[in-house]
Amino acid sequence: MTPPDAATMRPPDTRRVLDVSVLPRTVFGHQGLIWWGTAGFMVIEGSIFVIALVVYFYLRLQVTDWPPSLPNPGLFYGTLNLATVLLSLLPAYIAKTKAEKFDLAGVRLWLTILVLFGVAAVVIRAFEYFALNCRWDDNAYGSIVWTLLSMHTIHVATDVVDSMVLLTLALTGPNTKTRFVDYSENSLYWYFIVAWWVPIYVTIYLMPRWL
Amino acid sequence: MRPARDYASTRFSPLDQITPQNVRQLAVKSTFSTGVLHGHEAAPIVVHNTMYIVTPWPNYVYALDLSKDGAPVKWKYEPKPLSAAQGVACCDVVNRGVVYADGAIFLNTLDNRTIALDATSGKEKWVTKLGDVNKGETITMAPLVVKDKVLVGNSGGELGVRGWLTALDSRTGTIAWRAYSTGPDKDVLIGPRFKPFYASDRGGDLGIHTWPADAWRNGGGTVWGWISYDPQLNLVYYGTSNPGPWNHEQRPGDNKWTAGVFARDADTGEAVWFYQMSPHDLWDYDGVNEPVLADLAIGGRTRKVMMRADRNGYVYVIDRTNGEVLSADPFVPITSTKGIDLKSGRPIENEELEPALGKVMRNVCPASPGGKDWQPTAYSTHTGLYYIPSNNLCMDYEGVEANYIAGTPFVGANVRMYAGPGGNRGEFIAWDPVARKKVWSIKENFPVWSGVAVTVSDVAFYGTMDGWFKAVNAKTGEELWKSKVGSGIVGQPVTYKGPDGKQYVAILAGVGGWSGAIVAGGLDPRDATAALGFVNAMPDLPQATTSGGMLYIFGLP
Amino acid sequence: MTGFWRTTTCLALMSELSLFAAGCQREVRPFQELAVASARTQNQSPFQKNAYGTAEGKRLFDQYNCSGCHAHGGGGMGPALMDDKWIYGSEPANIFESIVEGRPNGMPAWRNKIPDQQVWELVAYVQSMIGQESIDVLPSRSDHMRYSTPENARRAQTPVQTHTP
Amino acid sequence: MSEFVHPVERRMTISAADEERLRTQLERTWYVPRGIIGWCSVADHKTMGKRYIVTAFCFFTFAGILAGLMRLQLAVPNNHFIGPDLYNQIFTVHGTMMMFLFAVPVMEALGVYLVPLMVGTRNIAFPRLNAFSYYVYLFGGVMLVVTMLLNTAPDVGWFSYVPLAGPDYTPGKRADFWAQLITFTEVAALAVSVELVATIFKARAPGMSLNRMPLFVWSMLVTALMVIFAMPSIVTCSSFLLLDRLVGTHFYNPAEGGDSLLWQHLFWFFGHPEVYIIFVPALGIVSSIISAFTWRPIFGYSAMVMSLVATGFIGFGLWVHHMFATGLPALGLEYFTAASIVIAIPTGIQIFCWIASLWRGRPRFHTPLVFVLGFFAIFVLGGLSGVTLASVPFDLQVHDSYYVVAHFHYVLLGGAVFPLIGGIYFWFPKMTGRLMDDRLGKVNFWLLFIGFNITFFPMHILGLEGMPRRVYTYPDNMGWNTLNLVSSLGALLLVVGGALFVYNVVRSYRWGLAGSDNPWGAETLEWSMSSPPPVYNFLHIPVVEGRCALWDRSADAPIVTGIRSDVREVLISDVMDAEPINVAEYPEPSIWPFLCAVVTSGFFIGSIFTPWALPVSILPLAVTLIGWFWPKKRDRERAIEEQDEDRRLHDAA
Amino acid sequence: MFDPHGPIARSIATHGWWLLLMSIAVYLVVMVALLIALGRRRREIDDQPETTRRLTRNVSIAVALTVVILVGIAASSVVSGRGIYSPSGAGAVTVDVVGHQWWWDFQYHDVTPSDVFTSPNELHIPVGLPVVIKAMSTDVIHSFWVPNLMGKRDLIPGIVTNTWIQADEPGVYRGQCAEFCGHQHAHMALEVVAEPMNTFQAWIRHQREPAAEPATDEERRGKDVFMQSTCVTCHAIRGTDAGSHLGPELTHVASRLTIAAGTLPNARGHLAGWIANSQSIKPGNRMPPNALTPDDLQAVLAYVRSLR
Repeated sequence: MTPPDAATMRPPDTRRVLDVSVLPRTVFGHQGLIWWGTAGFMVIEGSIFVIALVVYFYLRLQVTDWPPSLPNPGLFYGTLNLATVLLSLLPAYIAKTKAEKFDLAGVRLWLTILVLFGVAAVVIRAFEYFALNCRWDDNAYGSIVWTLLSMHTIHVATDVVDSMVLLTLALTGPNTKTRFVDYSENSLYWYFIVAWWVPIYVTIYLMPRWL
Repeated sequence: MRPARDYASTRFSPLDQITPQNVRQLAVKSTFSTGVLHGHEAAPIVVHNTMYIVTPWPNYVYALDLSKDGAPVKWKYEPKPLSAAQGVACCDVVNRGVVYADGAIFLNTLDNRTIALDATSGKEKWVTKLGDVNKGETITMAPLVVKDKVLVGNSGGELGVRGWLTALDSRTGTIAWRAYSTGPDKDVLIGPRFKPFYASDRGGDLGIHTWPADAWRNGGGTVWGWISYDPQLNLVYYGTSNPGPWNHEQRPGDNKWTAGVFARDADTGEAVWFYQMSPHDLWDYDGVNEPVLADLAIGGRTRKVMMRADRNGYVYVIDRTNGEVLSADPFVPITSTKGIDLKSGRPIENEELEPALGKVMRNVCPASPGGKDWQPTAYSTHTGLYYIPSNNLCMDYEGVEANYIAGTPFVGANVRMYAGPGGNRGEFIAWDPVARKKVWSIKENFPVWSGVAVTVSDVAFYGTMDGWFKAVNAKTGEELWKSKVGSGIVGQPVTYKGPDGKQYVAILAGVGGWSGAIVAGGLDPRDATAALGFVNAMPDLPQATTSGGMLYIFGLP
Repeated sequence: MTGFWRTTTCLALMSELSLFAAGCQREVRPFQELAVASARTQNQSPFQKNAYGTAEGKRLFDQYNCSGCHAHGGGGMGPALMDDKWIYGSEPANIFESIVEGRPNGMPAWRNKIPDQQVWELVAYVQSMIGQESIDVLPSRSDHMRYSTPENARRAQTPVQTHTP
Repeated sequence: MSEFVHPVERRMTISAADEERLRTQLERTWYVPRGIIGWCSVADHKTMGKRYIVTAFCFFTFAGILAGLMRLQLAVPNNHFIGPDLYNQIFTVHGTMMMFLFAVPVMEALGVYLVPLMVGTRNIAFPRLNAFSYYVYLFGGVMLVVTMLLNTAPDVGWFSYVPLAGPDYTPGKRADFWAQLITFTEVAALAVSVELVATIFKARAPGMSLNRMPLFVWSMLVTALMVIFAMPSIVTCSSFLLLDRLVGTHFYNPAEGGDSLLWQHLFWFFGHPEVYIIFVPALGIVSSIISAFTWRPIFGYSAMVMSLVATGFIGFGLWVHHMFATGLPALGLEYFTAASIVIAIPTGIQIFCWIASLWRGRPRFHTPLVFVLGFFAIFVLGGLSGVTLASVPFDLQVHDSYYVVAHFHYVLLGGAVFPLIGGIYFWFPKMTGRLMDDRLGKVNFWLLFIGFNITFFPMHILGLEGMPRRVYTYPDNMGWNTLNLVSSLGALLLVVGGALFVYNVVRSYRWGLAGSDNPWGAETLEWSMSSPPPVYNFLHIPVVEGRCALWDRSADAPIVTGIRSDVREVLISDVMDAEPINVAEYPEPSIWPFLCAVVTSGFFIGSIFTPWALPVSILPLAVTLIGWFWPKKRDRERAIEEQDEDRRLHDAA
Repeated sequence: MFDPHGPIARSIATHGWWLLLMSIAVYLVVMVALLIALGRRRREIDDQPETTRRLTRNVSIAVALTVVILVGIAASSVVSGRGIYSPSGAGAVTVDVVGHQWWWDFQYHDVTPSDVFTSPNELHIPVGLPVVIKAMSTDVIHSFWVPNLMGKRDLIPGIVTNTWIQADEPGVYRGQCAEFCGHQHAHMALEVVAEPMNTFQAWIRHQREPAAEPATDEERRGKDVFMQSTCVTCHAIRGTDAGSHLGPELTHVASRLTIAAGTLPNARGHLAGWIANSQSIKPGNRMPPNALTPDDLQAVLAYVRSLR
């Protein structure tokens, strides 16, 4: 083989082309680019959650009492929140299907319901902090449960605000087709947040009772 | 005569006018303000129709004439102790009482003087200086006069003081002998008569060898509690306080002769036996609690015993002739030890909790003030019950490096205390020493930091830190009567027959002491380690009471 | 429009950079430069705005057994230091005098036992106990048992002198 | 795949006029804004990539000067030139800056610049995020420089071990600046990694299936994935440190149930992959250069790819070899010895494959290749000393000694910086359109190579003789004087070499020989357009027909049409086979990412001082983020277009 | 590593030399291969399938060899590691090695608590017998390292670990902190004095004794100055009222080889400079400057120098 020569690379007048004008401009799910961005950040945040949970169990091994000289966290609000976010999967799912059908009215309705669920989750979360029965600076146990809870709260709150902004957009427009991808991905991110609440809930509320 | 009424320290009064039936009629007969704000832990004593009370620093002594209406002051004595002494008194500037003997009142001042006063005039008879404030020494205990000797011990186990018990000639004040609690045998007055019951207490110069080199010089073992005397055996019994510093890693070994009880010959001071409740004490479980002497039927025969509700949470019944432990049973929740091995006499340590430098050990029960601190118990021969004013406190404890600088605290621990299981911080317990079990008890919100008095008519008196003075049925524990006084009670109730032949009950109110430090010292509860951690357990005390010393005399109408 | 954005941008950047300006003095570690003689006469701890000196003060507070009596500010044998009641005054000179000369109710005199520059470090720390320092100088928690809210998280209080010596 | 619409393959005539029209329109569409506002709004990967690279080299220079100061201090024993306080700040900032502000960012920067060109797309995915990440990185770096100038720089080592870095032993805000710098750089690096992964997976030109991807792209993919999995660990541990220091949490306080070894685990769980994050892109550079200068594809493509991926995986399994001396159980340590040794196998495979490539081709000794050869000489030595360090007993002796200093400078300077400089020489003509001076380049190489070895080789011996790291001075009678002096003199050569490199860059930038589109005759797609590349990268998105995109291109290679040129449309393809599956639209340049970065930086710096920084900055942060994503005029037009389209379709039906 | 004087160091050195030789050999082979690849005479690009096959074979062989060598290294590492983790015999004595910023404390265990003593910055060990070390720290992480005798062991606050040390020949071996520990990490050295058993025991007996009483007037005055000045708030001298352990114990300070954790030889002049202003010698260390009058300084020096 000889080294390539620039001259041979000149395009001929009539060329083979791959016409992509027929390809869709709006796609949902992992075929689209947005999904990969969302997924990328979900992986990063998921890694942080995993590490925080690992830290929880690592710290558990350092001491004999768990929680150390503190009562167990109260179950009520955490469980209530678990129920709330699990229920909220339903509006999230419907909003997602509606978005993928470009059903603006449906998106508006179910996004509103999702936002309401989200706000409820944030409000309940405020009570959860009191139910922890400790401060973040009491000891390492307090530090890690506050961190876990706060990390998740930040995610919930961010996504609630995010949903509110999207809801505003859905109400005011312009609603391009790509915007519906945003509505759809928003639900995906909400799944992610809900999914993480399960292990975090188990860790914060049940582990002290089991370990 | 003596704060503890008798040489056996039973605080058991033969007066019987106040009965469970009429106790409800008790009413204040007289009051008297001492003008001092700190913790009033002293017992008023009544001799020849005169009541003598001693206040905390500045250690005023008042003689009140009970024969006159309103009990006016007969004389007042101001010893003017050094101001600096306040700075080295570990747990409030208390004084636990004066003692009367042979026409004299014997007083210990915070700045280490023992003073003999003429009981009628209040004139000084002699003054002997026994210790040095600059080294951290103070005296808070009530002296005891045995025959012609005044027995005095020092305080300051938290300041690296070397503990001692000193006998003074009651007429001249000259030092007859001094028995140290640490160091070589000749300092401890250990001689050929010394026959401890357990093997670990036998050997030469254990007061040196069970310490790291030189550590015995500032190893604590002070004698700031109560002394009992058995005239038949001619032995005095007293406990020695915690070894210093609290941080145990700085003092490997058994740390003889701290946190234990000595039996000594009353005349020569020679040690006869010793038993160590907390060898290598990990948690500041002083051994100063009063030995209550009684003759109990145990195992089918009457034994001369000494009962102690110890700081470490066990009620010991010890054969007082030889120091053998007959039984030791927990009277409060205990996690720090797993029981007492009666064979070796040693507690079985909970190794999981052994404090390590820079690690917080959690849920150590009882906390440093112990199941019962200095507050004296009472024993009623009538009911056969042993009345224990107890604390229900646990703590988190972290050993830190302690630094010995003479005259400054030598502790080496960060402690924060909190209520033990159940949430009540105190309990008034009636204990059957023969059956070795709790008979009844009254849960109190605050630690029961006052002493107890019990009468032959089965009324027991005690006070609470939120200012209630209570009378309970000594048999059943039924609360019979209570009266709110001006300040939290950390003193010792006494009952006496007045010049009018009626029975009276007197108590000094005035919150303070270690437990009341948050009020007496104006401490800040935001710091969990304030007052060696006690403040953390008592953040609500300032809402419950304020400081101020006041004498209350109650009587039947 | 452009001008507006430019101004906004510059202001934002400058405000960020200005945060650093405070940094110059508070991080200096004066191991030995301190003029001991002049320090005695002044009414300002030379470590007042210095994080290192304040932290050294905190360390010394434990090591010289100050914490034995005053605990970690809550008091014990000695009065509380983290409250707003300051018996002998809260001026640096007052605190310096309390430490060096002692006070009659039991505070020992540390003259000759603690060198002046360390006393000044202690003064800086004692002041920081009630938040009398800027936030970037106040110490945080120690690697020990948690005893209180760390100094840098306490609300600043104005001390009141409760007793005229 | 059947459910998807497939692109239509056909022939069509494209006249020169068509091309010219297309060119004009693309230029207008993919414009790079000008002016100060424009400067802060750029979203083009090439502009941002160049800024990234230049910024990273600025930090490299700064950290290099600090290194020079350290060598000056260590030249003679008992030196009083720099006191311990300043020295500790210097070595901390040197290490931190080299690791976090130079090595990782410069590699990612190269990726930002090259990956879209190599995979045949018009811009990096999420271009605004890319701009945001650059500014966050820039502000973080500036912060560290400023702390150094204000005597507030971190002084606890680039590893910031607690409890030394904890609240009790480092008063003030020095360690907080370190912890927050980590947050800055991690936010930037993570964002870039997501962009790179998305670009590599979804924006490849048709035909560039995974098994045809250039090795450089593979190495960037592995790097980006490693960043995504490793960096969360250090984000967590540095945030915990900040929380410990700021609000009194107890993560690292053994008294209250925390643990100081927790820090080491978390730090090294990141810290070891970090080394590979720096080193793996260099492998890609080496492969690119070797293939270009031998005119042969790299020998053993599959083996190379497998090795890269294996390195990425194994890199996560050996963090404990930094902790052999902590007294962890022996059995665990031996596992980590084994894992650490295993990683030498993929590296070995790559070395052997390169040698085989060189064997097979006829190397042309231009500066880039010379640097790569220098890389061999240095890196193999560094790798071997790395294998020795994996052995527990040997490590116990040389751990934290100058042997380790020598080792990682051999690996990082030799393994990453030499290829990087070679890479700069290699791609400089592409970036600027001018060639760098080859003769100066070789002088440059020899200065650096000799200087490097004189500086760092003696450190091996110093370490074996027992000289510990991170000491600001050493006693006179230890027998370390000569070697230290030699090392310091070598550092002088390195400084001269570095200066010469800068000089060569500046000179060539202004006066260098104009280079052709593909001066080296290399194979990858970035060489197919003009130098420097046009703003839209490719006039036509090419269709790739083989592993070597340019060499394997047939005379009648198809090109892609049907992408709109009036908006920023890019082709999105399938992960495995790079089959085109849809078309996405990239956003216009915007000032919001910059403003958002300003606010974010304000929050990060503010939270060093007070937790109230969080509530205070939430509102501006929300404003900038909403501004970032708020619909623009273009969206309204687009909505109308789409409605028209739907109506037309509806009417047609 | 070049000069091992103990079983651990020797085992490491043997292992290390083996590793180094192996590395050098591998390095040479790779470099030679590289040079041949570069300098090989060839007319043009060698693209024969047969060349490719040969190269594939050679690369495979090289990889296989690499694996073999690595397995060898791993095995050798495990084998020589075994000897390092557990001592070769019962420990002659157990010593707590406690790290402080920036000095060492060596506390010698004994069944009789009163025979426990500390020897700051100077570890004496009997020749030929293993000494058990319990490693701990009171502040930050330090690392105990005596290059001629053993590898490193980190001293980590909150964790106590065990290791051992042994010297085969009498001598003084220098050790140094190997984990960055703050300002004076550079000046945190120690001396290990290995001596025959009888000398060692004599040393122990001597260390257990309390401090010598001052003999001359000047020494007596020095003691008074010491007890009334700053010194007493940080240093302990057994047998006197000085009982603080913030700084190194001084009971037998004059018998030590160095002062300030191996920073300076223990000579009167150095000591004087150190007491007057240690910050100029070891900036950032914990000892404050002492403004003693010249007379007082001389007296304190005389006293401290008498504490043999």
